[in-house]
Amino acid sequence: MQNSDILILNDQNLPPDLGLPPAEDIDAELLDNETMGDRIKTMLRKNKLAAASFVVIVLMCLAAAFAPFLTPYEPNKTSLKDRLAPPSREHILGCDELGRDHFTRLLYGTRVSVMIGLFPTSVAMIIGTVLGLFAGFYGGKIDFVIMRLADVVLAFPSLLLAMVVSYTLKGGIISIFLALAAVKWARTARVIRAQTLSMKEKEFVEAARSLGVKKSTIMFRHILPNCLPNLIVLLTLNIPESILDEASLSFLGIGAQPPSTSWGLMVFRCKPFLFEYPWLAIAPGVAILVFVLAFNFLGDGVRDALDPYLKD
Amino acid sequence: MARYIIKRILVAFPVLIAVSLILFVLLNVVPGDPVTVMMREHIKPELIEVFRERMGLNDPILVQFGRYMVNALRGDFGMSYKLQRDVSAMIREAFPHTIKLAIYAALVAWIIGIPAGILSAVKQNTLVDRAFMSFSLMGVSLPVFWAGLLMQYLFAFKLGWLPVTGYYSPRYYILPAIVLGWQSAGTIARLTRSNLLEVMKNDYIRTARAKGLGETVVVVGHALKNAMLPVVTMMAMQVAGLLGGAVMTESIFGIPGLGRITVDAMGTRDMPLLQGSVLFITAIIIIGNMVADLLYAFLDPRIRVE
Amino acid sequence: MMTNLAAGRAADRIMDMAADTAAEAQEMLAITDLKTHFFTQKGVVPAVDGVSIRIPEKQVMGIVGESGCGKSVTAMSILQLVSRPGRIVGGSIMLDGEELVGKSVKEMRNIRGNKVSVIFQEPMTSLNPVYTVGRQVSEAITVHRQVGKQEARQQVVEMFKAVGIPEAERRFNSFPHQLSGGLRQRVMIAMAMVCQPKLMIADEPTTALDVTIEAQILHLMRRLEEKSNTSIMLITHNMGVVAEICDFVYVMYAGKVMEQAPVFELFDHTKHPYTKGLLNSIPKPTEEKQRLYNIKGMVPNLLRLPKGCRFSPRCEYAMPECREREPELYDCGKNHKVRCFLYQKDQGGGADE
Amino acid sequence: MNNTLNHDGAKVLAAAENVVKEFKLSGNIRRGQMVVHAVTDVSLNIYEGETLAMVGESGCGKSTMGRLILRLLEPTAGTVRFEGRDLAELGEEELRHLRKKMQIIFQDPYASLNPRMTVAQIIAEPLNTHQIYGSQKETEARVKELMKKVGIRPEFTNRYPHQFSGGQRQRIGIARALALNPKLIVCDEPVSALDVSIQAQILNLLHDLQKEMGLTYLFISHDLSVVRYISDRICVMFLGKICEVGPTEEIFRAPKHPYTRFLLEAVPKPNPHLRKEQKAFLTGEMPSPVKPPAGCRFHTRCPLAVQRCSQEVPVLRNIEGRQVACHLVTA
Repeated sequence: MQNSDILILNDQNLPPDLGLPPAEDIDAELLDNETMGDRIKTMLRKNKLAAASFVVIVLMCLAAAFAPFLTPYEPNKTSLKDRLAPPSREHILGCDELGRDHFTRLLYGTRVSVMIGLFPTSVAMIIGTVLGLFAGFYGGKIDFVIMRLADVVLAFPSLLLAMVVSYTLKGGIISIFLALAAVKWARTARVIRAQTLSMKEKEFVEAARSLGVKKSTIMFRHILPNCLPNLIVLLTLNIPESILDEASLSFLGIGAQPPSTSWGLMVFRCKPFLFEYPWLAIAPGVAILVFVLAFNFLGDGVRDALDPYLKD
Repeated sequence: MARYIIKRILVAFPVLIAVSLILFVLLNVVPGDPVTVMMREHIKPELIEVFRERMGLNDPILVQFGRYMVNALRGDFGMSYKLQRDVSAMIREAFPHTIKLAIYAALVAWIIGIPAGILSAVKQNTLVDRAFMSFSLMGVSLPVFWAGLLMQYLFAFKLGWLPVTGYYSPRYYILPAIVLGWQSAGTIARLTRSNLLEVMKNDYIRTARAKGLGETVVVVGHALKNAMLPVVTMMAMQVAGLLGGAVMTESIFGIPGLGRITVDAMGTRDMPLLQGSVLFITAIIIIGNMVADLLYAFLDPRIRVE
Repeated sequence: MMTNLAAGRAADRIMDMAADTAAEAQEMLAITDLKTHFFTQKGVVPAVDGVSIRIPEKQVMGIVGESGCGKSVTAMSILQLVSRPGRIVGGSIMLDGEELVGKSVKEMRNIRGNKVSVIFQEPMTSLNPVYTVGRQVSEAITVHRQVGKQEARQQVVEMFKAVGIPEAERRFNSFPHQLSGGLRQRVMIAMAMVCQPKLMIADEPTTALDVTIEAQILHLMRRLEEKSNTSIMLITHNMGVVAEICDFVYVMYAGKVMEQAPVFELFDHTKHPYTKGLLNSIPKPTEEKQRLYNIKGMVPNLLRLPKGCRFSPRCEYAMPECREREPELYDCGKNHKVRCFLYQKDQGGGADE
Repeated sequence: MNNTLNHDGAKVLAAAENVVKEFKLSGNIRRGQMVVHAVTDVSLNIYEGETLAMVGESGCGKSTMGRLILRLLEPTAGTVRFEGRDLAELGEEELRHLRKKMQIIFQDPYASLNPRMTVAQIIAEPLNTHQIYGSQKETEARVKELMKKVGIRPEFTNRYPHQFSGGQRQRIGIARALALNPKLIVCDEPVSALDVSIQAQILNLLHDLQKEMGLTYLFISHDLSVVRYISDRICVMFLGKICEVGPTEEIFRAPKHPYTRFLLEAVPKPNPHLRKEQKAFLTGEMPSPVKPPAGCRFHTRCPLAVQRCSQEVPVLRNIEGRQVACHLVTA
């Protein structure tokens, strides 16, 4: 079991075995005692792109929250005289086909994307985590049923399934919520199941069993906390995907319904004016791209930072 | 190996049936009576019941499903409510357009994605790496529909290099293939890169170097094959996945493929058409995934040679 | 991979020394004052800190030490396969009169697997799972020799027979996962020996194997060494393995050689407190059951080496002097050298460095 | 094997009677199910206060045996008794209760401690699970006492496992096992992942603890020199079966089973004078536990094998104060 020292030293984080002076005087500063949070902080300090992305996300979330204070207009107030007005000092992004201020609608659209990014994703991940834990921990029939169900869900192209679910529920934001939650739990369940299976074989779980610790305690106190890095990684994948999916569904007309604002819906509504008034369709697209890209850049950084934890 | 194949095919079947059932149930609980949709308002209320009975809509849903599946296996997906045409004939017409688009897109994805991934891994943490990876991330983050519109505006409308919409010659497929392929290229590049980097950490890479092999031989000869195993699977799966992605692209570029049919059917609430096309796409994806798995098994001696 | 700059700088300094070392050219390998450091974020880790090792022709030379003592890094330095952030910062490695430090990547490639080969601890992970073992071994030939496929194959099968792989012809087409651990290690040895290298480095070759298989492999290595002109550098933490097949032993601790002697001399007249401690920690069959001797404390952090002798904090003989300055390797005669002030007075032919 | 006392008059603490453990290999649909015969018909007594060592090469079933004794695994057939009670007859709650008396120490000091729990939480877990103390204060005091006992500074209660070295982690694992004052501790290769100098520290600790607390050890190891140091009796296993059981010194002095003899011979001794030019060593590899050889499982590698060995399974017989399973050994 002796590690060859070349592999140890290759890592920036010297393992404690190599890095410890005699027990009498352990020197805390030399130990590899970085927590997950520390690692992410270090990553943000070093990775400029991820840091910038983080700032963008925070700003956009703030913009969503304080939208009414950032614009003098109402998102749904139509004004025929401003119909398709080009960008000007009053309307920095111009007005749409009903004379509504485009920038205002963009701001309010942020709310939809932020909500879509957070809620259905979280719901799906909580469901997926619990199912994955049970499937991995108990195995047997429970595992079989849950995993075949996940197989079935994963067999659909997620957008197509979301389309069908959303269609069945007659569109609207709520139906997107449900559609995305119905689609996204499966991947989480799979990842958490795999992690649970590997954790179950770990000696510390066996130790807990030998101590007579209850199964539920083992599951939630020993295994679940060790799935945390995986969950964070899944989150960084799921959020941008959900935002994109919502935009796509709305663009197809089966997501957000007018008059509510959604970036995807805005692109859809402005499509007919693409060649004469290109900024109308381009602006919401840029918003989607920036938001999703920011999440992906940040997610990449976070994944790198958590890499050693994922390999445990 | 033969047994592995049989097993894998046997596993695919229940999934296919379950997928069909879920679709069927989802689409059949939609509020709104199909008879009304079909006949619009020109129907006396008392006749609705008669039609419902005749169409078997009053049977238990499982019976309806069974009947549907038996017919579907015979190639009969029923009649489109709106267009009064045979759904299977419509699918037959649309499918070539979609598969063409998917193959073009896959080519774009592979030709860009794989070399980009390899180069990024070899030049890890250099400018090249960062450029390729940002480009890949763009592909993954780009809303397909918006990218399509943007390209139409730029290359078709402003520059006039390529046609805006249509499906008459390969030229018409360039923009849609790029739009659709970019996303997959991003995924493939990222997967190739991370796999290759992971494989390069293995002991047998150290062995290969200790043998005196050159770095190119080490990467191409020893690392790449191991790294590409999952990528090949992913590629095979993506051909199928691109069919799903075609839904968006087709409706923007006016290609009358499966995706277009699906979106149109959704808009007109044309149930048999929607059901048929979605089921068809999903079936192809399941088969595609199965092929991907078999491909993996074939390439990996650990599975191939028991 | 290898940073040429540092190696170049090192090479310049070595040129001066080269004149001295050339005199002892009958040695297969002569490492002089090798320094390989790792430049980590937390500081410079002197994994190998001025190590001098000599291996005469046709000998099994053992390097023993606990994890983190620098034994594997020394080996990898010879091949110049030290992974980032490590690099050779000084010293000389002469292989059969040829300086390796400062060699270009291309020149090194010609040496690896050809003049110096290596086998690793884990035969499972050290073989590429997607190629047959035959192909992997013949690759070692074709890269260094101008031979055809058929001839390479023949040589590999010969080699397989020589290392005791049953049904050598059939095994040529086996994948690694089809072989047992012992057979895989034989394949690794075949790969290492197929070009008849001058030096074979065996890095913990039996640690991952069962005892009965270990005995087979050690026996095989001993036999190969007798039959061929290859010297073997055996890296291990197991004193038993050392006693079993080595001719000469270097004991390393925290990046430095603490004691070096012919194997009988080392075991019969153990001198350094660390070596004594190591040997005494092994439960002895002869003793009645009593407390085992143990070295207190742990291997020091290489980022913060203690002042003076790096073993002094754990040494029960430590004198004030030991905590002040670092002892040299003192020659005690009979080819026995010890880095410990206790033997300063015994010194025969003068200090080594 | 129904004698409950050994010759010194010690009581049987734990016993295995004709225990069989098979693992089904899933994912293979070739004719019938593939079964790994990990342990086949093993009977064994562990006496109070002794250290019984289980030795053998990888895949011989020694670790499985340890887990069967603790009922971390359920035997496919046979009975495991602890203090005379059949573990199979106990309900889940009763078994949980009984776990206070039997503990385990693991090989890998990195995998055996939950990386997301502090030392205090790890050592307190058994105490909290069985609600040993009414107050948090008492538990804390006990945790500190245990830490001192195994040689970890009690100030380190809030540190995480990765802040300790391998040897120290092993001490923490020992402290956790000691928390409930168990009678039996299964030590599963407790020192094989450690450096020699650290190994000696841990072995001494285990030795001292046994004396102080009257512990019984089932010591699983492949390292014969360690085994010789720590154990009173040795049980040698080969491919799921016992070859030989007997007092340590006698087995080392005169091994009776051919496998034991070769195993002892194969160990590299830290003394170059014992080097033999023509050493007799076993040829061949360990047979597969999926298709173990018929008759004596060792016969394919045994140079002394006669025809009978490939046909008839040798039973474990009492010969001169030990038990040997070999047709060729006679009293």
